[in-house]
Amino acid sequence: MIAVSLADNLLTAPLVAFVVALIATLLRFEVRLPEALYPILSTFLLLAIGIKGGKALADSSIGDLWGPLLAALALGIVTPLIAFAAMRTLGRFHVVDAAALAAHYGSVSAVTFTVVLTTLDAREIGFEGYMAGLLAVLEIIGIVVALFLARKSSDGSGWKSALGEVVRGRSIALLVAGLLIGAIVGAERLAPTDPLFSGLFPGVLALFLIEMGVTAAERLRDIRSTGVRLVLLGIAIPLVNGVLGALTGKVAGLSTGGIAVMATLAASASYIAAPAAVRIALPKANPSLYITASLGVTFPFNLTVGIPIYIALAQAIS
Amino acid sequence: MIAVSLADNLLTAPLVAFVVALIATLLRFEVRLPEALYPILSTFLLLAIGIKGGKALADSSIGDLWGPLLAALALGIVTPLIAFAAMRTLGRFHVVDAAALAAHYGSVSAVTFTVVLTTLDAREIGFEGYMAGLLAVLEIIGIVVALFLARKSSDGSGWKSALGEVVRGRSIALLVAGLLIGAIVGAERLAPTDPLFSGLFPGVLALFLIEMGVTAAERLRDIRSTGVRLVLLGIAIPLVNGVLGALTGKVAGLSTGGIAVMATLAASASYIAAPAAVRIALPKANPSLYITASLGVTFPFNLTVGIPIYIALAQAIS
Amino acid sequence: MIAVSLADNLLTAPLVAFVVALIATLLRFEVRLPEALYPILSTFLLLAIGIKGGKALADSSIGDLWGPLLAALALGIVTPLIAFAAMRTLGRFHVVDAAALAAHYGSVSAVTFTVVLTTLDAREIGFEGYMAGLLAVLEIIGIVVALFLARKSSDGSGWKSALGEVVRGRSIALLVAGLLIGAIVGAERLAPTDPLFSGLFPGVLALFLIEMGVTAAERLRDIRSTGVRLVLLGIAIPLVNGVLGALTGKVAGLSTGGIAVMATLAASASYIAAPAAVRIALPKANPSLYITASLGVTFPFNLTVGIPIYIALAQAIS
Amino acid sequence: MNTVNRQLVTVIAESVIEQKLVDDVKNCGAKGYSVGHVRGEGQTGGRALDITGSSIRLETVVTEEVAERILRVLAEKYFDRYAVVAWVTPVVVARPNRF
Amino acid sequence: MNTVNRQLVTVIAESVIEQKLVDDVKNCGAKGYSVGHVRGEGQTGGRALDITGSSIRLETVVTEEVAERILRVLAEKYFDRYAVVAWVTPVVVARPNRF
Amino acid sequence: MNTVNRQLVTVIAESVIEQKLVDDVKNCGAKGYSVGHVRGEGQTGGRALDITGSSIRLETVVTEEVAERILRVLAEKYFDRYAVVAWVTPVVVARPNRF
Ligand SMILES: Nc1ncnc2c1ncn2[C@@H]1O[C@H](COP(=O)(O)O)[C@@H](O)[C@H]1O
Ligand SMILES: Nc1ncnc2c1ncn2[C@@H]1O[C@H](COP(=O)(O)O)[C@@H](O)[C@H]1O
Ligand SMILES: Nc1ncnc2c1ncn2[C@@H]1O[C@H](COP(=O)(O)O)[C@@H](O)[C@H]1O
Ligand code: NA
Ligand code: NA
Ligand code: NA
Repeated sequence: MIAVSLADNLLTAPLVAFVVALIATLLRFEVRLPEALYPILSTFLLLAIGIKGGKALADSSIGDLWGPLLAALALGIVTPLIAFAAMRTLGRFHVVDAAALAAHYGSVSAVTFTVVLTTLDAREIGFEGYMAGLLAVLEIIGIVVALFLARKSSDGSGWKSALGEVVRGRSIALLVAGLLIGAIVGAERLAPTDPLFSGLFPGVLALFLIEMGVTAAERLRDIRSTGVRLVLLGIAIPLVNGVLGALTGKVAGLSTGGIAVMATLAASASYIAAPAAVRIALPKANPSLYITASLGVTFPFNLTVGIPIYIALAQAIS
Repeated sequence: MIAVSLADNLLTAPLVAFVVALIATLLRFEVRLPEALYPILSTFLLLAIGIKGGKALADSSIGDLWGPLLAALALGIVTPLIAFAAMRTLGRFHVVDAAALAAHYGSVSAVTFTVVLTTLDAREIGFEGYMAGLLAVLEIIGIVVALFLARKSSDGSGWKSALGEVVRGRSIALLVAGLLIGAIVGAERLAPTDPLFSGLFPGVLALFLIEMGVTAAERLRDIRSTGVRLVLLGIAIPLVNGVLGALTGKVAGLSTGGIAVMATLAASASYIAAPAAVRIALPKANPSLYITASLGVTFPFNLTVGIPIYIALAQAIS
Repeated sequence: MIAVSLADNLLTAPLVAFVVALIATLLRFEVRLPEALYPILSTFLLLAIGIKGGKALADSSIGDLWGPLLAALALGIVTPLIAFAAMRTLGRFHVVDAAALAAHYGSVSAVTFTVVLTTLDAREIGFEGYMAGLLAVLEIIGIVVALFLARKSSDGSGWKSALGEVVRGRSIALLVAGLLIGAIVGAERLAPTDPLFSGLFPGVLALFLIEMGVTAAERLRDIRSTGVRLVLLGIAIPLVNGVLGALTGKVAGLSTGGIAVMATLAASASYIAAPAAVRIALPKANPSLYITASLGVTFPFNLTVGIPIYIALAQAIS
Repeated sequence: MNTVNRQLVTVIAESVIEQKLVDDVKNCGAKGYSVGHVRGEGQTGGRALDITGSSIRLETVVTEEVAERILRVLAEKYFDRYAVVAWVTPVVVARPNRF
Repeated sequence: MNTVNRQLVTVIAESVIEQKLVDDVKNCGAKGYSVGHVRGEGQTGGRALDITGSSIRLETVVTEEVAERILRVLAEKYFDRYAVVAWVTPVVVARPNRF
Repeated sequence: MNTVNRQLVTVIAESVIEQKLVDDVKNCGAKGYSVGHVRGEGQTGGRALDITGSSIRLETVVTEEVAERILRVLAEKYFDRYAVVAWVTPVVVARPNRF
């Protein structure tokens, strides 16, 4: 029975696609997707997540949303602080590098979010549909807080334009556009578009994780130079933040699935919005550190080990 | 009831996607689709429209086609002349600019065509399936007539190669290829390809209109410099041509849906084939004028206000 | 009845798409797909073929696989030798060119393979699902054997890196990644991804063959310069290899459909993996020769005439 | 290494005229050329033209005589009609007969 | 053909700073520029940056004065912070007022 | 502005040899390079090669010595085998140690 449940957790299409691509790349096989496909798939995923969330938002009453929204705000402030403190004290990284890393752990990974949703779907655990809205909120706040920590080290102009970059940038803008389209048009009138945005979703996710596997493998190669501290913290921080996210979700009154999603959001690290913002605002931070931590360590950890833990935790406390 | 019908007209996925993207872009949010996606989506739409039309053509007898074909020819000659006269006299534009604008209003917009089809489908109003064939005819003739008007201002070589550009160019060629594939293979043998070409169609259209919303917003910013005359004519000309199209469709014996489609074709302005042809044949015409008129004014007007009017008109006279 | 069967063979969507695009291109119409789409479609096809085959492999016992695997190995050695001998003696080509051509005829075309599967599906003839595994094996061996024939004419370094190129290159790597994903995840857990990888498959194949039609037309224009011998051998070699493939498949105990697939694999010529490998290992071979033969002659021949023959042959001997 | 002097002519132009431009460059005597894609800004503010595709960047290494001929053709047929910009750089090449 | 001398400044930079760079180049007095995409390797080993997009290649033909100004701004604001590389080539152009 | 002279070597080549070419350029002593995509025509009429991918355009700014070494390697290993074209331009750079 444990074996079955392990298989349920690990033998899903997205996860196997990720691991196969990761190993293939380490063995120097060329499974990278065509260059033009990566932005297309990520655009599709963001819009589709948004549209799905928007449909659910249209069915929610504002009253239901306050609790989870406040919970997300709190997590958006606390998780980067935890990451910053850990990276500064335990990791002994320079303040600029610690802030850069904090921006990544304070923000979220839309793909990790998507994988937890798919996993919950597969295991028939329900969750609140409006979580995609929280994704958008959490994606921004964590970066703002972290950049604030390092505002002295940042360029004067860089700080402002980095914020603009995140808020107006593609990943937030597409997600929010999807939310609006979903909420305004509504499930019924959106039905003709379902074969694209719902039907293809799991397949596109699997495809996207092939590309992520390749990129993660390339980051893994850099781990030797970035050191073992970064690996340990890249596992410890998501665990701490994940527990925090689960507790916050419980307090906010979420369902079992909702708690699992909240935990995953808190645990996940950004590798799209945060790197771009950090590169502009904190050019002196070392990109090898934060990209390797986020993409080479935390992302694979959450996908394979983290998400099953967060779901089990959610089931235990709800 | 009027509210319901307004919602039916305006709260469709493609239209909301267009408006959300347009407003987001005006607010400087980055919702533009990846560069590589635009040509992919337009290729898909042209082929899918063609295949759908081709299947319908295979079921039509040649006898049914003569009337609508002659109607399309007549519209292809008259609508650019109307646009030219209006732009020259009311708009007081230079002859070259008036001819350039006339080429756009004489030709058609495949996306506007697609939106009227989707709207008719959603409201369960039937139409003749072979209209996609008329789309191909109308796309060409209007440009030819308009370039003829300005043949003195055109380069000797430009005139010829511009025609070649239009007739052999991607937008006509893909549409006709689709028509042939649809007509030769037939609905039954095409069934395995339906999940792609039919199933994804409404979703792809919504996606495409996000990109169109972005582009239209960028054109809107230029309206200040092109003047209010252009805006007024960009609304008046489609209304006049739309009425003409509806009447011509009625005379040609089309159904209610067919009349609405014919009106929309006549009213719509090209923004793919015409700009390319005009740029080659009439390099001295000002691109800001014709692209802003077609894409910044007439396209959004037809999408939001025009199409509901043309449908109402078709219902009134049929 | 013969007419019906001809229509069954020839009026399928992929084949008509190919022929329409080929003729349109010869008439200088621009039906080429957007540049970015070609690698996306080929990636999709390779992964989807792999996943489908992987699911079937998961259901096969190792014992069933030995026969077909040995048969594929034998064909991978014999078919390039036959091509080499024919090109050298009958074609009187230089040894380097003959070896280059042999690499193409020894390897396989994934698209031709896909078309025979689709045709068998449409005609409801069953086949062994694990044939995609043999595709991967055959794609490599034929190239290795052919490059070995010309090892003296090859660069020292070129020979090795060309092999690496083939084995680790995108077409094998993606196919094998798909096989692994399919075999590990299994049909049941892959069901959510079916709308993408199974549902869209026939449509994507039709789309891909539009691009192939364009490329084949461009190669056809070169036929005048490469000569009639190449055309005759480009038809004779697949026929000979196809018969050999059918007989080998029969000996290996395959079903009717399996025999037809094996014949098609043996008959088909590579135009992706082989050209890249040959270009690196045998830079002095003339690319016009091998690309025209493979893409301009053998590919269209197999699609229109060859595959129906191989299926008929399979039905006759099984 | 036996090298000679040649001229590299670089032309940025809107993409609709690519074919015309390539034909003219070959007619001027260029034995080869390369084309890539760029986007940009200039005086005519090509933004409105974006809908017809991004700009192209054509490069051709030619003799001084051919370079002058190309510049003359650009001036006559393109400069006042299309969004076209061009410049010439001296280069050194290894195989004289190829350019 | 009436020609004058100008300088072609070529800048390779990571793509996140494209907008900043374009603004600075225009502020230095460039009347136009073109941007394309490249990938590459250098000292800072930009591989980790790939996730934020491939590099850009910006070209601008300007007067000697403007070229010097651009190089100075690059040195002050970019060289020690971002993966940026630049070089200057003398070029000949046909329409002096355009550059 | 403290500047020095360097050589810009530009190579157009069919894409299958990109890796080989990059390795050779680095072995000759180049400290960096950039690669973009182009299509084009030349003497060997690369059309048949399109199926293996469009051409690449490699640029590297190097010392005169390294430039000569690169040209020599191109002549020995590439010119008579592959569709490769190359040229060299004098450039000025701001940070001597980077090139
Ligand atoms: N000074 C310049 N340097 C480099 N590229 C330029 C320059 N001026 C214009 N361009 C390019 O040429 C295109 C057309 O220029 P224009 O006709 O001035 O709008 C622009 O979109 C730029 O890509
Ligand atoms: N010597 C060079 N020649 C041409 N391009 C270079 C050179 N050095 C660096 N680059 C380009 O500039 C980018 C950033 O360089 P770097 O800051 O040295 O990593 C690299 O990724 C290359 O694309
Ligand atoms: N004179 C030239 N100027 C610029 N690019 C060239 C030139 N000659 C050839 N090329 C490029 O180099 C590639 C290979 O040239 P070739 O080996 O002559 O076919 C062509 O496809 C062009 O992209
Ligand atoms: Na987080
Ligand atoms: Na019209
Ligand atoms: Na074969």
